[in-house]
Amino acid sequence: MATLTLIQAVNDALRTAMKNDPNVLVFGEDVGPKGGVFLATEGLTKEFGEKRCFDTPLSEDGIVGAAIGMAVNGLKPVAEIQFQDFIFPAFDQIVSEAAKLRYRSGGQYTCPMVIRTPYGGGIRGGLYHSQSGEAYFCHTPGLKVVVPSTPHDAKGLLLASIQDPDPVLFLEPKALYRSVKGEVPEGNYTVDLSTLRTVREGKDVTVICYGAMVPVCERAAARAAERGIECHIVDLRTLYPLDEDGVLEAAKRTGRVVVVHEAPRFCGYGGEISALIAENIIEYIEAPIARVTGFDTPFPNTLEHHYMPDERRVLDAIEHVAAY
Amino acid sequence: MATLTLIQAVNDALRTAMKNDPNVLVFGEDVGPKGGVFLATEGLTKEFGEKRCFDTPLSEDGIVGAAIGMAVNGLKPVAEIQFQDFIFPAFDQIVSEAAKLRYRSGGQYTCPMVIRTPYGGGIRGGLYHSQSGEAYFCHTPGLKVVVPSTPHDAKGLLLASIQDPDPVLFLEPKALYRSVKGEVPEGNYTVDLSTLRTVREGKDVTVICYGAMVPVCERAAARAAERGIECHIVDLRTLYPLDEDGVLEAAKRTGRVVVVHEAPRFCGYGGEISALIAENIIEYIEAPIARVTGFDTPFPNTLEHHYMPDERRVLDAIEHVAAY
Amino acid sequence: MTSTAPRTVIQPDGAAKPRDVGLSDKELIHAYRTMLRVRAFDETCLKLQRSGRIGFSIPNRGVEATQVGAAAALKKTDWLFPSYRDFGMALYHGISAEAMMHNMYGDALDSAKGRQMPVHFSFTDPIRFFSISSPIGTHIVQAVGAAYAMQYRKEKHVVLASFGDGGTSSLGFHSGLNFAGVWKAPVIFLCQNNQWAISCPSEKQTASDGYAVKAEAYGMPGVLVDGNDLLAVHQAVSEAAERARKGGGPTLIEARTFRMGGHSTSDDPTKYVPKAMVAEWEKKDPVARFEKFLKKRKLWTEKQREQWYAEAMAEVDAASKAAQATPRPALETIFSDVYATLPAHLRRQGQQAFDIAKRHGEAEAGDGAFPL
Amino acid sequence: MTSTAPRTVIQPDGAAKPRDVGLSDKELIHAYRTMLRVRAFDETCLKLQRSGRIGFSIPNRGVEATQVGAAAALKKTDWLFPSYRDFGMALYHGISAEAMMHNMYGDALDSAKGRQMPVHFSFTDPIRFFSISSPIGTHIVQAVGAAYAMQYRKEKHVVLASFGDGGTSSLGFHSGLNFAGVWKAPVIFLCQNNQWAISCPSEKQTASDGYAVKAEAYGMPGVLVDGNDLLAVHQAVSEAAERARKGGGPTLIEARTFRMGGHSTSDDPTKYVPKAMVAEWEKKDPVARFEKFLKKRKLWTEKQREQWYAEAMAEVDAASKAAQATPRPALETIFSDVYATLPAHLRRQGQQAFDIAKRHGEAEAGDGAFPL
Ligand SMILES: Cc1ncc(C[n+]2csc(CCOP(=O)(O)OP(=O)(O)O)c2C)c(N)n1
Ligand SMILES: Cc1ncc(C[n+]2csc(CCOP(=O)(O)OP(=O)(O)O)c2C)c(N)n1
Ligand SMILES: [Mg+2]
Ligand SMILES: [Mg+2]
Repeated sequence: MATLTLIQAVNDALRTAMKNDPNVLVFGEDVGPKGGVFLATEGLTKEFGEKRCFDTPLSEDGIVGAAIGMAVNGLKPVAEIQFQDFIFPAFDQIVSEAAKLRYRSGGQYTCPMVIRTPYGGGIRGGLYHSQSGEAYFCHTPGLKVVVPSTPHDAKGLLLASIQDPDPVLFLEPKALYRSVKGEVPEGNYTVDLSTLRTVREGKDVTVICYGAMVPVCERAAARAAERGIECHIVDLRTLYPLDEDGVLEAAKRTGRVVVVHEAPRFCGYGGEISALIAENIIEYIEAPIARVTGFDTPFPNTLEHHYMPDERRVLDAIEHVAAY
Repeated sequence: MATLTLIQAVNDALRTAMKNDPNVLVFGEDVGPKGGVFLATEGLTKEFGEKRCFDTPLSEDGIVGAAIGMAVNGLKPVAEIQFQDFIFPAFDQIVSEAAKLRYRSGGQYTCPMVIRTPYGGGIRGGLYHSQSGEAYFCHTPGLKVVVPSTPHDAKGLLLASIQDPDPVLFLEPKALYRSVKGEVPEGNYTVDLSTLRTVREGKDVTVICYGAMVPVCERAAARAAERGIECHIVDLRTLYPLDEDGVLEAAKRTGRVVVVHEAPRFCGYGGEISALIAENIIEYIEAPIARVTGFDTPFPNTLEHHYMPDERRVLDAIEHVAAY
Repeated sequence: MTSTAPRTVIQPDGAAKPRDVGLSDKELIHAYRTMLRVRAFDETCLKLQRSGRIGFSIPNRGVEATQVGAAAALKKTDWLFPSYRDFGMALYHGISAEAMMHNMYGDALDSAKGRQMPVHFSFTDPIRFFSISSPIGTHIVQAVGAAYAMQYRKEKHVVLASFGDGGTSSLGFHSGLNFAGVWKAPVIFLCQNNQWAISCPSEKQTASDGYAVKAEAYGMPGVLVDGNDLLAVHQAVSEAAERARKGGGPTLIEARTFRMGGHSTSDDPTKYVPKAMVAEWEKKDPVARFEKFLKKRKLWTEKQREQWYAEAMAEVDAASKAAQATPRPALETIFSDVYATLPAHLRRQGQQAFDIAKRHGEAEAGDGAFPL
Repeated sequence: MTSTAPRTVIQPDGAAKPRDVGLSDKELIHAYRTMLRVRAFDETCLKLQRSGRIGFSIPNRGVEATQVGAAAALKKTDWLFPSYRDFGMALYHGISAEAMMHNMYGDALDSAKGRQMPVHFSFTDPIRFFSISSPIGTHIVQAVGAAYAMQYRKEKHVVLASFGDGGTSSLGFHSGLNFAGVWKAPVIFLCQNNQWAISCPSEKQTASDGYAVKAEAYGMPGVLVDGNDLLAVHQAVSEAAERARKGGGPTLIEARTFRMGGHSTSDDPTKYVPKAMVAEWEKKDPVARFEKFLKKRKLWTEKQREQWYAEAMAEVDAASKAAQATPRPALETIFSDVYATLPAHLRRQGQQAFDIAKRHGEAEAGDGAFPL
């Protein structure tokens, strides 16, 4: 097993998938000779040729639309959107087309494809290089939405996504691209797309998070532990369809819940988690279901450190629900 | 006061706004000589000329993009998107541009504009003429999202939206276009964009709804009343920014809450309502916070009557939380 | 509208120029009978809609030659990415009127399982007739992806993407033609310029001199053809297909025609279509034009026509009766096909739907157990 | 790439053809000095980025003549919808290096209040320099809406929308040019074809024969001009502006030039730009070319250049120092300008942010009371 960064694990997953299946193609803006703006696709054009890893014109609508057609006709496209902020020109293709094709055709046409894209803040990218748009996609039946937080999961979830028979949006926490390292098995393996991961066990407060917020929550939990509060952290990994039983199970454990994400709060993904709990197991709940999220504003630039949930804000919430 | 249908009230609002302000323009697909596919714009080209009410090419991206430019340069565009299902090609313009312009320009450029569009099921429109996409937009800071449920509110809220300094998405419940009638004052008046409307007072169960679900909930409440359960119904009207105090107030009244919408449940608007309550006033809550929503599937055609929340499903939920 | 005249094959006197029209007598008759079947299907659907049997239809009158001429240039191994107004392409390639009628009724035998509105067909056999979407233009770029797959596997097949004049303003048109140009993908873009996008006339749709000229923006040939001339459309599509099969890349074809009816059964065209325009195009009727040609080739008589039309009507009638006798789709079709495998939350929601239906004695619920 | 040769005004010997270049000596010198100021600003930003003072910049070297030539054709009452690589348009029209530098630092005096990345300028004075967005192409169609407003009010102003070769693939390009054509809107589309969209070369961007030919698809004139020839660009934009002011509608201009640096400070162009290509374009340097012309007109000496360049450098240095001395934006700028009026939920969230900042002793929080 090699120790890889998260971005190296993504690269490894793509290479593994391309080796195993000649129908796997990788394309998007600047993914060819340049290797992608974050180097996720480095070396792939050289190794697999430019029919299999190539640059496209500057059109996300085109990238996703063409990927759908390829998938319908037997290929396994893995399209890159350079930043998740730039996925919106492809919104119609994703929401109206990829997500609904199997359904509307009575199962006659399907589109097994993956859209990979870096999301989230922490690189001083301002409004348009920092957003977390998961809630937009998790409200769209027919899509799967996956977010890794470790190199191991990044590779295993990406390989599972590529092998999945349905369209998967694979959101990569760019803040973790080079800041986390971990052991990554060689060759092909998959991480199941329907179960969450328990990051840490604890009896006092359940913290529900994903992506770049996982290490933030881990740090907050470490500080809470110093104050005698034991957190139970789960990393959702697959946001949609969600491992609802796993979430309810984790929430029941402590009866006190904090949900954490970077995206704005209103109508964000965290609302669904709170609602699920309030709808199904309210009798177990002993405190307000707290959310720690980005503010309900666009993403700022210079002051992004005040905007993004950090361990201080998560800790505040943990203490609040613990003390309730 | 005239008695008008909801669609007539919309037409009346547009005519009133155009009369009062020469900068108000109406455009979109088929809104000119044809008067719109639902006749919302009937007669406007004739009355105000084709520089003020006109057909555009078939591009929602173009309609909204151009509207932004007009708004930036002093006009008051009121753009129509023929069905809300067709708004997604304009998603980038709405979410990345209209919603963020004031913020990103430090307040130097703004876009006071309205996008009107019919939403929701009930006309046997299948996947693409039935959707309720409010949650996509309510997760987007900088936008306002408004949904009327009566002719009176339709006119007053639309006039308020046109006068608002920020971009407003105005979702019209097409199922109610001709099925509800009501008294509508003549001339200019506005309905405030920041307060919900109490539809019915009651002490047992709070029902939170909007748009086409309001009459459904009213019917369910009437049947619940026969069984001795008194519902307190609020019509949110402005979904974003939400009258949060009003919602919490209404929920506190009964401690038992049912949230109703047509859109799919997962990450839907209802989740935010549940989460708000579970976060802020959980100590008042005496039952699971129930949601009655569309299923987490695309919108079907032949079986739409099984898909859409109806008074039976709402009543089930009311009885469930009342008995808890 | 355009300064250039559209290509034609059938001359005013019915003669073909060139004489070799690239279709055998058998194929010519099949093409003709297909047009009659389109008319029969079209007229029947309008009646069914008016009588409330079906909810919606899309008139095809006036554009039959474009659809059938284009379809006749394709093989069964090619793919179609059609629009909702392409009855003729389906019928030409052997999709039965009954299969189509099940879709119009949205019944249990509809290949789309009653999930879509009428005319949103989806078939895989005997030709890939791709699932029609309501959003305009999205399929144009998808067609390019499908064509890329053929190119990648070195197949000699082509894809035909069919769309309207309004469709050229869509995003999928721009990205589709752009990508196809760069990739030299084996795809034929057929713009059926029927002069209207619902009520929007071409001069409000674009300022360009017709639609074929838009090809230059994407580095591909653009061909303007008389859409009411079945043989001219066939010729243009055949040439484009041959070029594409040889690796010569995509072509944009504009078939200039006219939508004789309303946009749909919900539309009243008298509100916006000038009467004189309708009268003018009435004279150019594509079926009558083809009859003139067939007659000159001694392949057609008035009597023969009557018989064929009666056969077409009988076929469509039978199809409609069959669909009418078919029950609604089963309740579980609301929940299936969202994903390849039913996820847990949909199983729960499905069971809930069955419980309610059962409680209210609705037939679809059967014994009330969710069957998936 | 294109078969047609781009229009030029400055001849190899420095002479202008036509002799009357449409700019006074004073304007010529202002244009020249603006190019020097672009260079000074550009080079300074690259240094500031390398030393970690600012996070990001966008090299402008090589494209100065296109920017400045185009800007010189506009009046202060016209509007600019620029791209992030348009330093010259801002500087030419009197936006100060200091105002721009506050944006590069994202400080409290940044007109965008430190919310955007560097180079995402937004100004209203002395010219409408519209707020730059990162998403490519969205502004192209917005520019058309702004132009419609001018037309509607019967103003004789024009809008210039500036974008790159990559931008032609965007949705906003297609809808923007299409709407402008139909509306005959007073807008000039300036495609700065610098041959690259980050690492994507033009032949992978489109199969068309250059970008000017795309005009035909939208029924407007397309003009190909040498983008390294300031006077040729000025001439083409002036003609287009004049036509637009007279109600003649939009024009698409392709200015063919070359991006001499990387896409941005995050980019390493040696990975994909052929060396020979850089060498070839090095010889076509737009500043040197304009100097040749000025020299022939006796408006330029080497010494004069040095002085002007030193002045430009001093101006930019001072700007940078001023920005560096400016504090960060106030904490409340996270919450203001989302709406015209602060809604209740943002007031609550803002107060929360202030509470935390105060508790942790962070300067921005002041006394911890949310001031809005
Ligand atoms: C994206 C989108 N916007 C709007 C509509 C509504 N609509 C349905 S058909 C149509 C006109 C299409 O015209 P055209 O492309 O010329 O095809 P035709 O109907 O004439 O065959 C419109 C505007 C839609 N289906 N999709
Ligand atoms: C919609 C969108 N997709 C992708 C990007 C990332 N991106 C930023 S600049 C750029 C290339 C732009 O090239 P071009 O239009 O030629 O302008 P240039 O940078 O050469 O001036 C890309 C792909 C973006 N900003 N917006
Ligand atoms: Mg048409
Ligand atoms: Mg470029």
